[in-house]
Amino acid sequence: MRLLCPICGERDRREFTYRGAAVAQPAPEASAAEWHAYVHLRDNPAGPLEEWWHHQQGCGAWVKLRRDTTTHQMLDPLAGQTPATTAGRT
Amino acid sequence: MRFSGLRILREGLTGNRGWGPHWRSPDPKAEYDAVIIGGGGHGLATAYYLAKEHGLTNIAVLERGYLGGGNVGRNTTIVRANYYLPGNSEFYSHSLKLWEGLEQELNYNAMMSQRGILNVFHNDGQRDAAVRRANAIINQGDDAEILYRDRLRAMVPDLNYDNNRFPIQGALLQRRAGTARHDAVAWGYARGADQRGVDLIQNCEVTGIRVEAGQVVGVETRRGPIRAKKVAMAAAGRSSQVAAMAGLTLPIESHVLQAFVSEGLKPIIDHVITFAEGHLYISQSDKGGLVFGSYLDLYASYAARGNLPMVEHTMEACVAMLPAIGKARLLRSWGGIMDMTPDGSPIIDRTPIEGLYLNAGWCYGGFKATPASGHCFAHLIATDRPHEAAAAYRLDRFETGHGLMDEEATGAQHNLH
Amino acid sequence: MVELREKSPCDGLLPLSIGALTVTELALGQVTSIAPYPGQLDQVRADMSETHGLRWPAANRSQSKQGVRLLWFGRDQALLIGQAADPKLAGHAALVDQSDGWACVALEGPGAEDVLARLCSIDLRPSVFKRGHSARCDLRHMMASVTRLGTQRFQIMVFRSMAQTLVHDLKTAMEAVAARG
Amino acid sequence: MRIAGYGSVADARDVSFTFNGRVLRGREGEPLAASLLANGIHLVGRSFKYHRPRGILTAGSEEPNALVTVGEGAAQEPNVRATTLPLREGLVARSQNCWPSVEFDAMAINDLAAPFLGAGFYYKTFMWPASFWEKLYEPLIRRAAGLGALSGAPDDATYEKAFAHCDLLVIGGGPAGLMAALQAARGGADVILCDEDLTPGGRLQSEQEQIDGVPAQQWVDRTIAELDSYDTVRRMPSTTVTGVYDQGTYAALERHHGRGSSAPVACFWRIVAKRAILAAGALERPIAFANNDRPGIMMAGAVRSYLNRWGVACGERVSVFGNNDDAHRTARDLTAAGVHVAAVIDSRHDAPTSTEFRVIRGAQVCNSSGRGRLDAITLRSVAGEEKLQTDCLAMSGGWNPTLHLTCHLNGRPRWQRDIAAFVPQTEGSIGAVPGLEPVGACRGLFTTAQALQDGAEAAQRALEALGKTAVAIDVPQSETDAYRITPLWSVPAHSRAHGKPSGGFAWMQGRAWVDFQNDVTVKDICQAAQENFASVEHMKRYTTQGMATDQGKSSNVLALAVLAEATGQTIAQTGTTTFRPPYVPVPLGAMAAGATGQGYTPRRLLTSHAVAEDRGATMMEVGLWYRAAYFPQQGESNWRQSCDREVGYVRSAVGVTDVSTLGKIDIQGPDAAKLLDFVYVNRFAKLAPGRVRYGLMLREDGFVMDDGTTACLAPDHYVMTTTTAAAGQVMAHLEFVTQVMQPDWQVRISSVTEQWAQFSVAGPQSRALLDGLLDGGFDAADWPFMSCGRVSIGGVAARMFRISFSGEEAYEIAVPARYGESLFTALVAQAEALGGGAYGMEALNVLRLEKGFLTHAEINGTASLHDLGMEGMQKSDRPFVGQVMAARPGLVDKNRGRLVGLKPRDADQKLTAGAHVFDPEDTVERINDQGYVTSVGHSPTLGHMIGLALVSNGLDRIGDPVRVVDHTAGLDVICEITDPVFFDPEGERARG
Repeated sequence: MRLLCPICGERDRREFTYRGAAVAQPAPEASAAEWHAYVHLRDNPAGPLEEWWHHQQGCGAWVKLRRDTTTHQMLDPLAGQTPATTAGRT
Repeated sequence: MRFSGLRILREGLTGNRGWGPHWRSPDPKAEYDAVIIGGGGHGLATAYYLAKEHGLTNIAVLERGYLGGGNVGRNTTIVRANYYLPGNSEFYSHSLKLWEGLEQELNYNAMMSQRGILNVFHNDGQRDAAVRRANAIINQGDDAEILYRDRLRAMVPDLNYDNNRFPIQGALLQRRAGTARHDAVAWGYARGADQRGVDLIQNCEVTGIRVEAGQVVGVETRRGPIRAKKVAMAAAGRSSQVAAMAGLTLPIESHVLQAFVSEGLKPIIDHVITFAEGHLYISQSDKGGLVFGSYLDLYASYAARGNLPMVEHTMEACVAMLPAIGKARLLRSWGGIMDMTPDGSPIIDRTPIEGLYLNAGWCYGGFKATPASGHCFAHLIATDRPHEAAAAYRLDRFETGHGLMDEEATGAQHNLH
Repeated sequence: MVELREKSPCDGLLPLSIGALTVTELALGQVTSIAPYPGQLDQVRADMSETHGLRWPAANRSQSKQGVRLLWFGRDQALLIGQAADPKLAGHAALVDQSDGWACVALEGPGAEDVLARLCSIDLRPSVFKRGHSARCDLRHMMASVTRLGTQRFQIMVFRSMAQTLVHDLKTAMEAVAARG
Repeated sequence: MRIAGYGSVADARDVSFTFNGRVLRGREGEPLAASLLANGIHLVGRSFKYHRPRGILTAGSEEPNALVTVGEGAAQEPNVRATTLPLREGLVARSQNCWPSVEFDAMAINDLAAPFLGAGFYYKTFMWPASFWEKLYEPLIRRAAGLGALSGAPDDATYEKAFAHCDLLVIGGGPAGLMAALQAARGGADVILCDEDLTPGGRLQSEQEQIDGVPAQQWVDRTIAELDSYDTVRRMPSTTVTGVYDQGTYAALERHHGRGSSAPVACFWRIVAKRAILAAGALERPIAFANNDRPGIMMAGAVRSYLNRWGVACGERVSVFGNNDDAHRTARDLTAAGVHVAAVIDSRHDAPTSTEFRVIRGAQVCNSSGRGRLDAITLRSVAGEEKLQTDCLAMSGGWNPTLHLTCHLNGRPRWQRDIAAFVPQTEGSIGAVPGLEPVGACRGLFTTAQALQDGAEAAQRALEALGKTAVAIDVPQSETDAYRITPLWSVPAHSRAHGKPSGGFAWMQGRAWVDFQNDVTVKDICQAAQENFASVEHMKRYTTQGMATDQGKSSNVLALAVLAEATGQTIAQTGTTTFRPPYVPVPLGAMAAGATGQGYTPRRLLTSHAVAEDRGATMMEVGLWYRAAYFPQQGESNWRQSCDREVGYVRSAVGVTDVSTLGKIDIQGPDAAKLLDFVYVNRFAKLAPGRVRYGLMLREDGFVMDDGTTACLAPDHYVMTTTTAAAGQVMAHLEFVTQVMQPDWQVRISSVTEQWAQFSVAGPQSRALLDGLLDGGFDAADWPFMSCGRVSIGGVAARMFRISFSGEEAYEIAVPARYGESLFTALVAQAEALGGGAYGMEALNVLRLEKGFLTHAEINGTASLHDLGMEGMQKSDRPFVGQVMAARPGLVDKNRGRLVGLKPRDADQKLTAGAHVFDPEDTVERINDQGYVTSVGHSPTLGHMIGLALVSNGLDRIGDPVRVVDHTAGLDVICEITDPVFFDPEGERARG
């Protein structure tokens, strides 16, 4: 499996760690029920999924990717963005 | 038809023409007292115990593909009761007891082989955890022993004792644990359920769950609608999709776990052996193939196949721990889809919808759980009360924080269990 | 007064020669990690150009001028090598001394690419990974930085504590390459 | 029998080898199977279940029968296919799965019991009595099953692994693959050409064909020469592509034949390709007829391979049985070589005839006979049955495209009726491999002309997809004979006129093999169908068809066809066949290259490592690190004595230990304090420069992730320490927080764990030590407890932190790592001069236990703040990670296990970690469990063992007795619950 790091380009999956679905984080003052949903509940689609990968053995960026969980195909590769790219993409 | 050696003798002498179907292939009826979604190990076992223990025989198992085609047919066949947290302890203990009489109960040889499992530890921290676990197992009433290096070496000489990156200190041994012939478990339950009148309906995908006024009333299937007062979901690997048909979002993420088998070899590994470093587990089937695996691929997936990094990790762990098997050859690899929960333990519970029951979230532990899962789920469906051995498997534990069973102690990230 | 003696990360491990391939330790001198704060890259770029006369490197690239190098080292991060960082840079970036954190070696000779191909999953073809190109990547389970210094010359950096493993892995790979003749 | 003038090894060196103890001669480089056949040996092995005599069926890696064991001792390699093992001088091979010999195998008795050992028999018996399964039945089955044996010694071979990248991967070196590679190379693509065979040409090497008007081999040679002239082409012979993975990643096994003894024997490749062309050819399939497994019965194409490629005739009087035109080639080539062809039996009434050999049309072979080797076959036609003397039968049931790799991403092949075979699904359909295009025979185009054209066109499309300029296609002239087939799957043992046989002996006589290695017969499949294992997946699992080492390469399609016949369905209705990686079995050692012994993971060594080893320290693994456990001295006979002494250093003099493995994270920026406040449960905003604070951080689920100290070096500059165990996790967490959760905060983090060597100097004499160490001496008044600052040692700028993990006055000194070894040496020397010395992990653990400080034995992933007695640290006025989830009722329940100390009532009593805690009056069973012991140690300071435990409602039970039971250690003691701090509860010593 190869993942597109927006900074390093396509790299082997072995350089990344996986966090899971990219679920929007509730506000700090959100209810316990909202936090519960954020931490535990998953739509878990058989199909496109937005998810967090960490290019830990590479540039260190947390990368949000869209991938089809039934085929492992990467979707919208250009949508792969580091959330907080301040500089690196030149 | 009852199976026996005598029967084999008689059939053998008359051309093996008398064998009949192990189960019927009925068409679905318009209505059942209960339907079970999923003809895997757990669904079939549930049907069997519903019929046998609760007298519920007007029921159907609806299977999308063929019986036993899910994880019961693609696992590493390990059976054990060596959990350490309350909730899991009593459940897997119950399961192991059911395993022990399974062949006679089902009149089907599932080849439950109590060859013993060894959980090898490599450092003091892992040793302390093994001791804690061993004591929990014994306190539950099951068997456990701690073997230190010399005794372990006498029992299993071919491990890497002398030049291991993570030296082997000892192992937790559970003698009553072992392996079983996975397919036969599904088939045995199927045959037992069929004999008691349960309709096992293959190629019958459920496409909808019908709910009226908060009460389940039936399902839609590729072979037409079926009315039912109770609907039980036992579709691990696809639990989220099935539950979504009833509008439920589960605390589950689906992951692929690869398994591996080598070419046939004369006996070289007599136990089930697991290693704390590398998460490797390995045993040898009766046919001679080494059967092994390690971690999940660690990304969400519904494709029953994996990728090379975890393949390579698994092989690396193999030769690091068992240098004698370097020349064994990998014959086949495959993947199964795991319902991963936030604490690594399963769910057997009612849902907010009346008459809709959930059996899901088996993570790595589904195969060994098969008898108790069926037994306890049947109890819940029939009585609307949890079986005492599965009372901890509540759906609301993540929200309340009460009774979490995080055996791996890695927290609420689904893929880390 | 106590006298402290220096010891390099690969002390006693290198140099190493197998066939026509060699590995030697590279002494980098002063190494400073420069990590601009969010949104501050343009300012750091300007400061860098003004103070060190170096261009901020694009991702996966390195710059050098008169023995001073600026090596891209990860997301929004570069290493200034061979010169102390001008304090002015600290206004918009985190400056961290990394002079002792990394083992750094040069792998050189015909087949150097083949040696690295036994350790790293990145595409090292000369048409893709050219002189001056640099990658943060996995090197047999180690976090590494690999830079092409020449047609047959690479710089490899891993954590200092892993120097022995790096040399062992390079040696194994060099032997395998040499065995093919 | 060798045929003069035939074969590519005619000029090869004559070498000697040993098979089953007999010394024989053969030609170097030819497959062992060819050497055996040349020596007239057909009986090579025994089958898996019935131990039937078996010969050589094929000439390739798909071989199910001729598996041998090669080598002895640690070099012993089981299950080697004789058909692909190149012969070398001194090769020692032997038959396996037989005893005492392949000729007389005692287990062949199984074959006599065959009527009772049919499909799934074992599911129906061996159940009584229950305990006999493990004691009797299973050991018997295990001994009888299996194939070859491993020696039990560590594998002596070395392997390598490598990565490669290319534009186009061509899989297969036959006409289609060569043509594709050539076209792509001409178009300027970076090409990797993998060929399972050592020599190029694929099937062309086994046929008598012409290309461009010259013998095919000349065209092959010419093509190879051109390919080798391109820098952009990498040819990889002896390399089987074994698996397809996502995004164009392919696994391949390269075998190195006969090189130096220490050189790797194989390389496992990970090839990344933008596009791929699969030109894997096709595999011939057998026909099921009674006793079709007899040695001497071979695939027709294999007989041609041995003749044309290796110059070996497989018999003196060969017969051919087929249902397609291709089978006739075998007869033609044999006749041309002067080998007698007894007859060609073709099941088709419209089969071509020949003037050179007898063709019997519309006939079938229905049985064979011979002891250990074929001597006759029985034919059946409308004319009745006829017995024909023959010593070799070449059979061909048609060809199956080698489409295995197209299934690896869950692709399902589709049935193509005109060639009676499965072909790969089209690109773009579900499960198809993106970017992989099958060409030639592996998609059912069986003539050479089609293969060449198809290969070139696919390469052209690949060039386009790669954005390369296409060049004109120039395909040479070649064989265009069409392939015609009329399916014939199985031949009944008895003609319909005779009626069905009854049981017993006649039943046995009628067995026709489908899966040769796993001994699955037509009868087994029919029985499976009869028992309602009618779906193909059920049939396979019930009969074990396709589960053998050949993964059903020769049997899958045949089995499916037989099942279709048995269930009265078409093949398309019955299902399809699929394949899983690897295509051919791969040695574990190759996929794991480099991981044996110490190579399994990187080793992280401290700067003090060599000095510690010189001092005799026992090292222990902590994650990837090695740390000194203790430093034994003369006269000490066990670790406890060393540990007690080292604890004494710290409590009464001064001890030195390396703490560099703790994670050190540099945090800088105007928002640094904000970040600390966000990730720690307690307040950091007001931490002043020069001060250090202890902090706890939570995971998002509210459980404790880690603890450590953070020092403020300057208003926007901090250095955080983590535990050794959690360093990586905390770093990834902080990256997530700064990149994802708070991307705008002006703060950056970087790991400085490796930059600084850090040593703890602990004990009442630590001041004295520092006074002699620091440039300009030491004044304790400048260094209050939990302070930090810069110091100079021998002119080297260093950092110092007054923090304590032992409860004594203690300092941690950090220097750039290049000085680590030197500083450690100096510190130990000075400590020894003050009556102290180096201490290791064991003493460190006892020291922290005496103080009730936490490690990951307590922060064990399931502990909440509340459990650790730390809930009071939480700030309430600002959010922090995990805050809401930590407040869940289940995490603050008073009956949760809470951290307490344990001390045995009897001071001599042992304690063990992992023991469980009970009320003294309760029985020891799970339902009464009150908690467990997390850590223990012998406190030389207190003179007894102490422990920490998580005990239900523990903090309300201080002073209560509990029963502590460790069954595994025979321990059952009464302890008193205490405060977790055993020593100096006021902390006066650390504050000095």
